[in-house]
Amino acid sequence: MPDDFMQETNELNARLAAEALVVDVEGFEGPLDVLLLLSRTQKVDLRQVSILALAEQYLIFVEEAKRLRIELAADYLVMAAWLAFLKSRLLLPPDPKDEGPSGEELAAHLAFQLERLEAMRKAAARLMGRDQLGRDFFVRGQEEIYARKRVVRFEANLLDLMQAYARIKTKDDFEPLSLQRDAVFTMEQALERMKGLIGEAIEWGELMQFLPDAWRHDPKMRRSATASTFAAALELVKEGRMEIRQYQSFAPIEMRLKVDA
Amino acid sequence: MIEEEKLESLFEAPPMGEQERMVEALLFASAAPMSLMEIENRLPHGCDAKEALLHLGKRYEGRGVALRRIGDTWAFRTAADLGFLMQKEQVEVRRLSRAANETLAIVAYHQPVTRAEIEEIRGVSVSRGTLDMLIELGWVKLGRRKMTPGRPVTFIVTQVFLDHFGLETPADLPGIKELRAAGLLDNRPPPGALLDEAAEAVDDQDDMFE
Amino acid sequence: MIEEEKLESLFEAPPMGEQERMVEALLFASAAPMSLMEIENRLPHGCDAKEALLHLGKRYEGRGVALRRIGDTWAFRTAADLGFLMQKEQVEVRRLSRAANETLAIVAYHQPVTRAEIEEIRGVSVSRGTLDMLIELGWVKLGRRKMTPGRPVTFIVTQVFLDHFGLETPADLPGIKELRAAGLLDNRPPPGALLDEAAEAVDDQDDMFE
Repeated sequence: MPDDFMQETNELNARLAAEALVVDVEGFEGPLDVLLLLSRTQKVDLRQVSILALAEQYLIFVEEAKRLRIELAADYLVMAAWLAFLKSRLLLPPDPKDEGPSGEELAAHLAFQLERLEAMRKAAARLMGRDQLGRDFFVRGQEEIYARKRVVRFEANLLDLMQAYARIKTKDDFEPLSLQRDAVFTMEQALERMKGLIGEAIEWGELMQFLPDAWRHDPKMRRSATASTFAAALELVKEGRMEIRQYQSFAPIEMRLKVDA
Repeated sequence: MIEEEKLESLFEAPPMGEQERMVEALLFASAAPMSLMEIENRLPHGCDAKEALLHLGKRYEGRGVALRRIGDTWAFRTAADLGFLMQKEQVEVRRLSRAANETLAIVAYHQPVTRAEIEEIRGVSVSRGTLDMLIELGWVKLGRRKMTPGRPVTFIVTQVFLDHFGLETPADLPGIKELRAAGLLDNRPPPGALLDEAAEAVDDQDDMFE
Repeated sequence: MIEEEKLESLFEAPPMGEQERMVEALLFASAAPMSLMEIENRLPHGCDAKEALLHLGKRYEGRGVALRRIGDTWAFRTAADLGFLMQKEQVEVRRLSRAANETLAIVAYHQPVTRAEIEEIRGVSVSRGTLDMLIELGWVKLGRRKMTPGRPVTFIVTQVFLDHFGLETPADLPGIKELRAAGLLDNRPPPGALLDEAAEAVDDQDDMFE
């Protein structure tokens, strides 16, 4: 069966390619680079490359990398998801209700991208293969301009300008850190206040009763005063001057003067 | 206006042979390429530097030193086939990374090109240092903004780039005609990208000014 | 001795025309005059540098450039009668100071802008010299008076400025975010920059030049 045979060789090629790639995933410049290399295993003109086969090879490559627990950048996984989608579009008959681009259009664009990247690689190589100044041809070794008159010319480029402007602009973003202090009831204040109050707290009283009147209304101020009053109470308990209790989670916290001592 | 013309005729321009000598001396003495305007500013009044350059170029054809046109500028450079004699003058040409090579080629062949276009062609994001380094080498510079939504900045190659690779103009880049004919220099958006782009354009608009 | 001669004849020396080209290129690119020996050492085996120099000297007779013998060495020099062309104005390129760059940037981005507005944006008073100098350079000029109390004068950038920076309109100036995204700007001010600036503000008055 020639078909089976084709399939087998394809699979073999894909396996070989995948193995070759997985060894050295670091060396690749992104998923397009991998696809370009995989497409070479098809040994055809890039214009006739089978995108379906390519998608399969790529998915195998990603699976293989996962199996070997090789860390793949997100780009590779995005491409894998996209190729899986493309594959399903290419395999399924086109849905007339579907408005998006057809599988063929998407495949043609990917083929174009690969061909363009390949073309740019070759162009870069040809460029670097050209004669270069300072290596193959040379400038005048001894310049002969005799200076007579000095003229000052001011030089500034766009980058200087931009950097100057950015400097001014970023200055605004970096104001020195300062805290908004007016809504903070400090622990020191709370302790001071509690020490004055505990003498009269012979009965159990709720934490909220100990807050200063002015700090009970605005939610921000109340939060701050509650926290610092509670912390001050703990401090006094530690010193053995107060008792504190709570029957269950979120139940009111109560405290009173420690009587015995 | 008439006054000016009278003034000119008072100082007759030197004969063309003499003008050619002058341009020869000027360009020979300078390592940096000179523009037509720079040359003309140094020549006596009434000289035709363009014509003189034409004669000069012919005279040096096939010599060990050649008159080269680099963009809008001119310079003498040694003939490339004699590079093997110049080990002593050779400066170490920094080998660029593959990413830098590709980015440079893309800027040269697709210019003016935006950063997003470079990334689209390479299929990876352009790392911070790459464009920076090409700009620092003096091979790439900022071009005009693109007249597309968001008016993104573009990158183009410089005269220093042309000089380095012995190119008269970007149109002399190897294989550029074939690439263009094959449609490989087209900016072909991915199918179905129109919607995305419109959305992006709106975002870009915000980025324009801070 | 006889062996040597045989060896030489195996590698035939290039024709004299070629040798002349080689010497021409060598002397052009050399940073210092070269002795006969130095030239011969750089030429392929079997070349006759003396003979080549003779031919070369003849070829350049009467040209804008002459082959000169200086002691035991050889070099190209521009023809003595053309020395007047070489008396070039020596251009000293100076970078704009930070204060000038910042002021220029503000004018470009915020034009038409008053002096008070510049000071408010920079957070530092602008010295007289800075704006004067930018005006003298031809990069900034006076714009219309502002229709606010006191009708203060405004400053705007000029066509010369746009040409120098390769911009078509002031709106072509890249946005800060764009440049940052392109990796062309640092994201953060260098550590201690805030302190430095405070110190600098004091002596900003006369630091027009760097």
